[in-house]
Amino acid sequence: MSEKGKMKADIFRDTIMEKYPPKVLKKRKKQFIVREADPEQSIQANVRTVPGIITQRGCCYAGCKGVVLGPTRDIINITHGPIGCGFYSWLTRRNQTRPGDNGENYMTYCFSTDMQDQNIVFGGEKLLRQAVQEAYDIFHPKAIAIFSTCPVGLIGDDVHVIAREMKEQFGDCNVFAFSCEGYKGVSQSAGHHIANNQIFKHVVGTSEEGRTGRYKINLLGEYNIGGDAFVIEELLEKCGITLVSTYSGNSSIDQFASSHTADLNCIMCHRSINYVAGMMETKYGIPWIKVNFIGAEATAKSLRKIAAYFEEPELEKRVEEVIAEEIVGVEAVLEEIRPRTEGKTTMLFVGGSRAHHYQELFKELGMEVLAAGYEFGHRDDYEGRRVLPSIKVDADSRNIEELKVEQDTERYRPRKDESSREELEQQGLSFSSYEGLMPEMENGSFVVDDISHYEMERLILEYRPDVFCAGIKEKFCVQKMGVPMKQLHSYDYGGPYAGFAGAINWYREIDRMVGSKVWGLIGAPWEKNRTLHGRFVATT
Amino acid sequence: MSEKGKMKADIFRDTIMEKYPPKVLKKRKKQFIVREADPEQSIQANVRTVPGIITQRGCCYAGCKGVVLGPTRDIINITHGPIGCGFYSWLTRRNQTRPGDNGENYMTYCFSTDMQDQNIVFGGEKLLRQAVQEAYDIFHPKAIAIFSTCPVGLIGDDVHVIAREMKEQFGDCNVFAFSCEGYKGVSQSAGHHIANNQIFKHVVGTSEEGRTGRYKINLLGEYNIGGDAFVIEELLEKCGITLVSTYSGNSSIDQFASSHTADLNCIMCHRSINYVAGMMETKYGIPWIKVNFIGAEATAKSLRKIAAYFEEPELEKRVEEVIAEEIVGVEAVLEEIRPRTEGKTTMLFVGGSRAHHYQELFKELGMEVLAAGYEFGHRDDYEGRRVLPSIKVDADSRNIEELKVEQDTERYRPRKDESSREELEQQGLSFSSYEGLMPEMENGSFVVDDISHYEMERLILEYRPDVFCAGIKEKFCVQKMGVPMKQLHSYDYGGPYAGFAGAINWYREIDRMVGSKVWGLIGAPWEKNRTLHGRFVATT
Amino acid sequence: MLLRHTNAEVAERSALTINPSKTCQPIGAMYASLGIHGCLPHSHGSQGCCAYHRSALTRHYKEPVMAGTSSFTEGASVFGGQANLISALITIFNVYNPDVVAVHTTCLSETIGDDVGQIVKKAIDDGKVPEGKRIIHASTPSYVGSHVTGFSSMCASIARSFCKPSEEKINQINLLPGWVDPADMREIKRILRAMKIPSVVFPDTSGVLDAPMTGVHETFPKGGTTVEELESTGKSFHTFALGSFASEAAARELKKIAAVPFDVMDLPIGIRATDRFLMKLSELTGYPVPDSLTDERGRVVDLITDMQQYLAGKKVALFGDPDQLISLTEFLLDMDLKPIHIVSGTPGKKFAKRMESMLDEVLPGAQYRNGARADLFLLHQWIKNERVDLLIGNSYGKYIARDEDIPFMRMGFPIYDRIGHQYFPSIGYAGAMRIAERILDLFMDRQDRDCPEERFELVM
Amino acid sequence: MLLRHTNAEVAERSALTINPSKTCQPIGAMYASLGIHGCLPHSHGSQGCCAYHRSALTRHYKEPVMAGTSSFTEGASVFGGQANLISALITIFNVYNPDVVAVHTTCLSETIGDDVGQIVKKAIDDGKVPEGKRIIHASTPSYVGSHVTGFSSMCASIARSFCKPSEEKINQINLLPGWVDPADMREIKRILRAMKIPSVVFPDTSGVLDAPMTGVHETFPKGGTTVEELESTGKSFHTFALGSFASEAAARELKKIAAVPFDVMDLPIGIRATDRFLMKLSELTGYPVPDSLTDERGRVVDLITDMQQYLAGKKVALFGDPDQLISLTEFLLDMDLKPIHIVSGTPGKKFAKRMESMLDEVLPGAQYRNGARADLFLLHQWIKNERVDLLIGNSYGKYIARDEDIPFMRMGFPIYDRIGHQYFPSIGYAGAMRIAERILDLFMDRQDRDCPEERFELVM
Repeated sequence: MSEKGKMKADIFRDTIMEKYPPKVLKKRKKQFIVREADPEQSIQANVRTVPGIITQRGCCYAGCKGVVLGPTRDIINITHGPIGCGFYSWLTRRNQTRPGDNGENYMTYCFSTDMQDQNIVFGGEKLLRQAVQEAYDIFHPKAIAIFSTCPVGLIGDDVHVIAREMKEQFGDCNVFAFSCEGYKGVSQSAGHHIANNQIFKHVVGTSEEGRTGRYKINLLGEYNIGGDAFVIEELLEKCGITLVSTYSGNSSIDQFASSHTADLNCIMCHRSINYVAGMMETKYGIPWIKVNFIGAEATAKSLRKIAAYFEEPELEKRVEEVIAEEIVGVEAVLEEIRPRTEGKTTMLFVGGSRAHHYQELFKELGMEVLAAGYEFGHRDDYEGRRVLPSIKVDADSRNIEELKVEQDTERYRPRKDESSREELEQQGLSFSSYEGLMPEMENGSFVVDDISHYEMERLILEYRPDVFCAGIKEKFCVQKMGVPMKQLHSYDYGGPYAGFAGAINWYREIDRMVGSKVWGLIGAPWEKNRTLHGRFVATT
Repeated sequence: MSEKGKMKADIFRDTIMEKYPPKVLKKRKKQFIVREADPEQSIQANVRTVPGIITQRGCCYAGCKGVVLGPTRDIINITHGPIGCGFYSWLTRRNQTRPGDNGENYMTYCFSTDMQDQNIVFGGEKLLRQAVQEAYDIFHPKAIAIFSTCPVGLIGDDVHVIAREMKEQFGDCNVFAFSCEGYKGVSQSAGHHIANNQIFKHVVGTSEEGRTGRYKINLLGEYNIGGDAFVIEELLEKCGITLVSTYSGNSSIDQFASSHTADLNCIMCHRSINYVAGMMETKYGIPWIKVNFIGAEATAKSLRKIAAYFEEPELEKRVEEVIAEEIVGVEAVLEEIRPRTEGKTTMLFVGGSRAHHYQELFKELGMEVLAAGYEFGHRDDYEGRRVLPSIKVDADSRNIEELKVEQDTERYRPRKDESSREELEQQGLSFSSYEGLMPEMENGSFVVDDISHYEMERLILEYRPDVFCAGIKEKFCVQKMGVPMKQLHSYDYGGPYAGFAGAINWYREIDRMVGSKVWGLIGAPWEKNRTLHGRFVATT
Repeated sequence: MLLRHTNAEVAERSALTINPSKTCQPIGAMYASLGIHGCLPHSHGSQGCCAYHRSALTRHYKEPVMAGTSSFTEGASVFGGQANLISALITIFNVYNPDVVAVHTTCLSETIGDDVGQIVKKAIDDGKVPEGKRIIHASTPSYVGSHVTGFSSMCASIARSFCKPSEEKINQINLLPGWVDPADMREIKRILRAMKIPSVVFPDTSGVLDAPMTGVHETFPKGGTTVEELESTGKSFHTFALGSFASEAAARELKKIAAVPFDVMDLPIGIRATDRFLMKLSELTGYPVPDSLTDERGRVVDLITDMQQYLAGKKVALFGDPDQLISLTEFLLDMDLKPIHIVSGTPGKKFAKRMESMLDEVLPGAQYRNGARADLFLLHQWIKNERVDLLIGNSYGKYIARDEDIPFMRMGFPIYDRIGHQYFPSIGYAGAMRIAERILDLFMDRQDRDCPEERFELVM
Repeated sequence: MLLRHTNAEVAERSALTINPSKTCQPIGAMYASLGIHGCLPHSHGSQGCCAYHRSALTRHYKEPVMAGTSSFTEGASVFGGQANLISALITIFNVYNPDVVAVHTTCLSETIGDDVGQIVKKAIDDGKVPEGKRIIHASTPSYVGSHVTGFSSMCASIARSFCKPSEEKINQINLLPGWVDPADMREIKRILRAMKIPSVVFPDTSGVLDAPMTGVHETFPKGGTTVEELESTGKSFHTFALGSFASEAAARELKKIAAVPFDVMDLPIGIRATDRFLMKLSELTGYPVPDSLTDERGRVVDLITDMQQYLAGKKVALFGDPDQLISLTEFLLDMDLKPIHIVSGTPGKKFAKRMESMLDEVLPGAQYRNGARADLFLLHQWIKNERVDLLIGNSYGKYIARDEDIPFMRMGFPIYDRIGHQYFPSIGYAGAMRIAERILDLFMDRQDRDCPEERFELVM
């Protein structure tokens, strides 16, 4: 963007901020920034949303049950609370799942204790115990998870004790609980953390029977929206890389249990899953790297990273072959489509990774990202993990348990010794590192954390992007303004968009959106030209 | 019906006739009679419809192409004329047909020369020749039939010469034509006769490769509406009776070609097909009897007749076994349903046989037939074949060719000698005989030939039958009067109603119709009670 | 396979029509006649014609269709149908007592050259027609044009018969809705009411072929354009003829008789055709399009933009009548669908011209044909060569749809096997909404049917 | 199998709800609030509630759903949400400037015992609420009742907040449409207009949740009942509450405040419920039911009598909200269908009482249940024990429908995977027509799909 553009952006930002009350303005200004050349530019993130501002954000329960645990097929997830939370998180996230070998798949089910007022008054523990028992009796699942909703914490039901006791009682069924009450933290992000903790505590390392293979990895933070994980699974398979577990798209509890047997953790969505990666490194010695399978180039790069890690020419060769093979189709489609998308613009406000990852795909289409930001990102998601030490832990974050993890006395096994790790880093493979969204953003573009509805509208009115990306709540507001809108949580029920095959789907989808004639139907001719030339004999 | 009922009927009949102009009145009175005890009571039938009277009747083409030839699967029926006639007779008669062994089935197709004005002016022969050629080239059928519509006869296209020439030219495809212009005769009936003639002339006896079996019959006048013929086929099979051909439900041209190899002709619809039966008897010596597979008792009776004819105890035993087996289900259903239908009333105005046959089914349900009549019956269909000699051939009938048929010098073989025939007749098996509808009708009921719309409405208004039977044109007029109406041409897309299985279907159907609550929805409450008790503060 | 003999190899035919996409004139004339209040259509020909037409219209509308016939026999066919027609008129007025009898000819009476005008005149002269009763007639030979032509001819006859020259013009328009269903005519009247434009809509089968169930059969239901209204058409300020194939002829008659200027417009199927219709109404009358209609429009556009991903790029085959197909093709294109195979049995050069201008550039592979042998056999063969995602047409399309397993939307005439067309309009924005909904339902139902279980979507 | 773990063996459950047929109160309150013009609903609780409710409503309506949240954190949950709500109000009035803010509580704010009335009073007293702005509030704990209860509570709050006592009564009725879709509210207004009855319909989401596409996003679209109208409810002559579960509470409030008498009537789904509604309207106002509505009625009855053979005896399973299910069950019975399995998650004894009176005698085997654990798992098990020909319910029914290969009609809330419900009413005679058409389409499509080729029907 030009310097003039940058100036305009600054003025625009100040103008729209004017509408806020002073306290809100002060806060929002720190979260709504115009990108400067400064590589150290900072943003405020993971702070409370100003009440009444109309936010995109959801709650802790949504992050825990909805996002992280939702996609695992063979856990019976019981929502402990009034019916709503279970209802809303029932099948609304499009985590595609095929039944595993044992045929277990509870993805299409919603289980709830449907708490009533007497449970609020007298406590819900008895109800919960009975519900867990009924789930066990009817389905005989291998695991039952309990998710606490807002009132549960307040009335003091001890879900963890119940879980432990029921687990012992059943003997053949793992039961564990999540204190993921909606009010915890400031967004879904708290829920991710809680999910990470409990899965790590109650599941990871409980089985040594993982998949065997030469190049064993876990894929972390890939939730198989629209079948993304299927594409990646296939791609890794083709390269000869063994996927021990995915957190948590198309996953099973056994995969989590044995995930510590992998030799590398690859993180897709850093925000939602980096805790597990960190804890696995500490406890079992598995290094982690950031990968991204969104975008053809990003996919190629991520595959090469994995190959580089294993330092086997055979693997590197295979990966290059696969890339070469896949890229043909990608380029053919790009060649057709790019002339129609080149120079078009977009904005992305979503999640904690996608607003970053999807920029890859837009760039491949020659489209410019005018503005982007996360719904529940932290500063490290924007600025990179380097800022972690400087992040002040506030009251809201402090309430989320930070697990104390130590080396497993028996199973800790560093996958790389210090020297080979350093060598790899020198060759450009960064471990435990994420650069964040900020470096992607052009000078003069906007980076906005926890964007408010009002800010979104103003941005659109001012810059009229050709495609806008956000979530379902924004979808029709944006489209009412005549701008095609792509959901990046649900993919608008399309996808997959991961890997090479997914990139092609995406190119076609964006081509459709920017090329559609339907937007030309907006506005009746008489609205455009209100002068009527009536010739009725006499006016009546 | 009581004597009082009879008097009321007489008065009612005279009253409704009053509306007619004198000439019409005179004519209609002869066709609209109140049944008397007199067994010789006569009715006028098969006469011209008074123009403008709103009749149920169709035309000669409909009787020939639509009724008789329509159901045969492997003839390509080309309508020679403007597009309409072909279009309207396309799939509208529900002759169910399964493809035969050779997979040929043109039932779903409509073929037409789509005559244009230049063809009317300059003649349509060239067009027809080309159309036949194209049909042959594209489909290579075993037979092509040509049907003339109104203008064809007037402009003088010689369809028969064309047919003969094309047949010779092709060598492997029988081509024949029907001069069944719509204006011929007074109803569909003329078309039946023309169809009988041409099929007899061009097809019957052209193959000796019929089905083999001990008890070989043809079923004449069964068109497989709603799958009736399927039921009968199955029933005969079960009894061990071999069906050489059906005229013409679910039939093939090869069946017609070898139908002279059967030993008995069984006539269902006397009106439409008795000509073929007569001609086959004359030429090949095959006797015919009237049968009726509509109604459980009628079915049993018809099976017994056939068995009696063949004079084989083995067959008679088998037939009795089958009847005994089938009647169980019939009686069970009747027992359930009859209490709900007993005493209810009906009227039937349709076709040339069904208004008679279906009375059997209504009687089994304990329902009374208040009025009945044919759309295109002749006097013999009402009064029995005994009146044939006394029927005066009028101008309209004279125009329909009466084939001169003689004994086939080689193939004539009387199936029964005189004495055994007489013996059978003494035992109650009547040959070449049909008693007609009249004997079915109670004293005081109405028998109406070619009923007009006006007469129908008056009958319904006066007697309000519980079910009314006629055709599609009447369907919704009757229902608008709040009376459930059953189509007896198309069965309202239900059926089959033939045989024992069909009878059960019928009982259930009539039970549904007389028991439905939907008729109770007619009339809004405010129409029933127009007094309103408004309490608005002030009238405005 | 239901149509097991249809193969993919398209052979040019010059004489044989297979599975037609049209029928003959008289049925159109009969339908148009039913749109006059108190009118009994009368078929001057064999009684089979009348029976066929009544049956076909009844099956389509599931309603009584009353009509008389001259019941020609061989004698009448040779000596002319005068006696039959006069006899018919006498019977009709005695028994059914209509206000109007609308006589149309058939191929038979046309071939023998009956002069219906002459016969009617004789009937009147001979005092066979009661005072105040009207007899109108149209020449509708089955061997010219199609059912649409017959409709057009009877509309022209209605115009010719009732319109009176008038110097005085009033704030009223004539509106010729074309061959559409009663719900469509009702919708047109609703639109005109919403715009507060006084109008004579004719023919108008609403209230006739969608008569309520009352427990009484009215031979002449309360719907239909009245004679009084028809007689006032000459005073109208302007005529709007919707669909050139069905309505232009009548508009020309009105102009000829009473110098009423006219516009021939596309049938308002879809958004832009409706836009043009309303805009023209507004321009000519000076009456604004009310917000209620603008909002209706906005709702359809909203729906289409919301659901565009399910529509875009899907291929469609369609058949039917030209006025409908022209507007529908435009609407499909507007929704980013691809109408690639189009046939209509009705002849007329305007069809190809319009299709050409809409399709040749944006969909180079699209095939369209009308007139002789533009039939369903051809359409089916085209489909076998290039598969489509949707088939649109009358009930006969169901055989192709089942054989080829293609989602099928019934639209056009005749629809024998479903209800709905009688009651829900397909014109105007309301109709566009319904069409869009139905197409979306078909695509989504198909997705729900065919997708693998893991791709089964709760939200769409 | 999508629901592969559902078996036919019905085990009584006392604690575990599986696949609920209800959701929680606040979403109903949010929906009701959207039916006030210029109103911003506000969720007093965790921001997840608001996000979930906005998402669910958006998925159902494919429309923007604007609402605020108090964004509770752990601190607020411990110390109370007063600061959050006051801060929210300040922000809201600064940024979005609604005329009305409608606050509803959640399980969280209810459990901690926030007194919203008190907080709002404080905000007003402290001058945080601009002049002329209104804040209303309803208590909607998620652990009581269901989404229907929440809707009812907010309706009662609207009544309580705006209705003024009035001695003077005017020729106006209050009409509480219940939780129906915008198209239904539009249809109710059309009926009242047709009857020329002045009315205040509230809440009224037409024009709000079916706003036209204009190229502009209006935070407060032009629909919704205005404050002025709401303030006049006390002057109304009478209140009609449609559906006791959704509307009775508000009617009682109006009576309490302004002595407006009321009738609670069934939701006018189907013919007889609509009959009773119109009859009562007519009786009370003295205004006759116009012929146009009588004719509409006659057309539906006509359709049902014409097509009765396709309906009679077919078995149906249905689930949804009680007001809807009660009327729908009656309508199904009137069409000779057999509603044999019925569940609703919403508790309330009236449901069983009504079902009992309609079903126990005529359909002795029929099963119905509402309230706790009357869920889709149970319904599915019932279906496995006695198969049905049709399933009616919200989008979650599609999993049962596909597994069991049962024709499925979407009706109720939420419908996430089809459009149509937003635009076409299911109430009144127009709605009855649409319901009948859809059911018939499903049965006929099934016949066309499954029949052997020789029984494939052109005419139905």
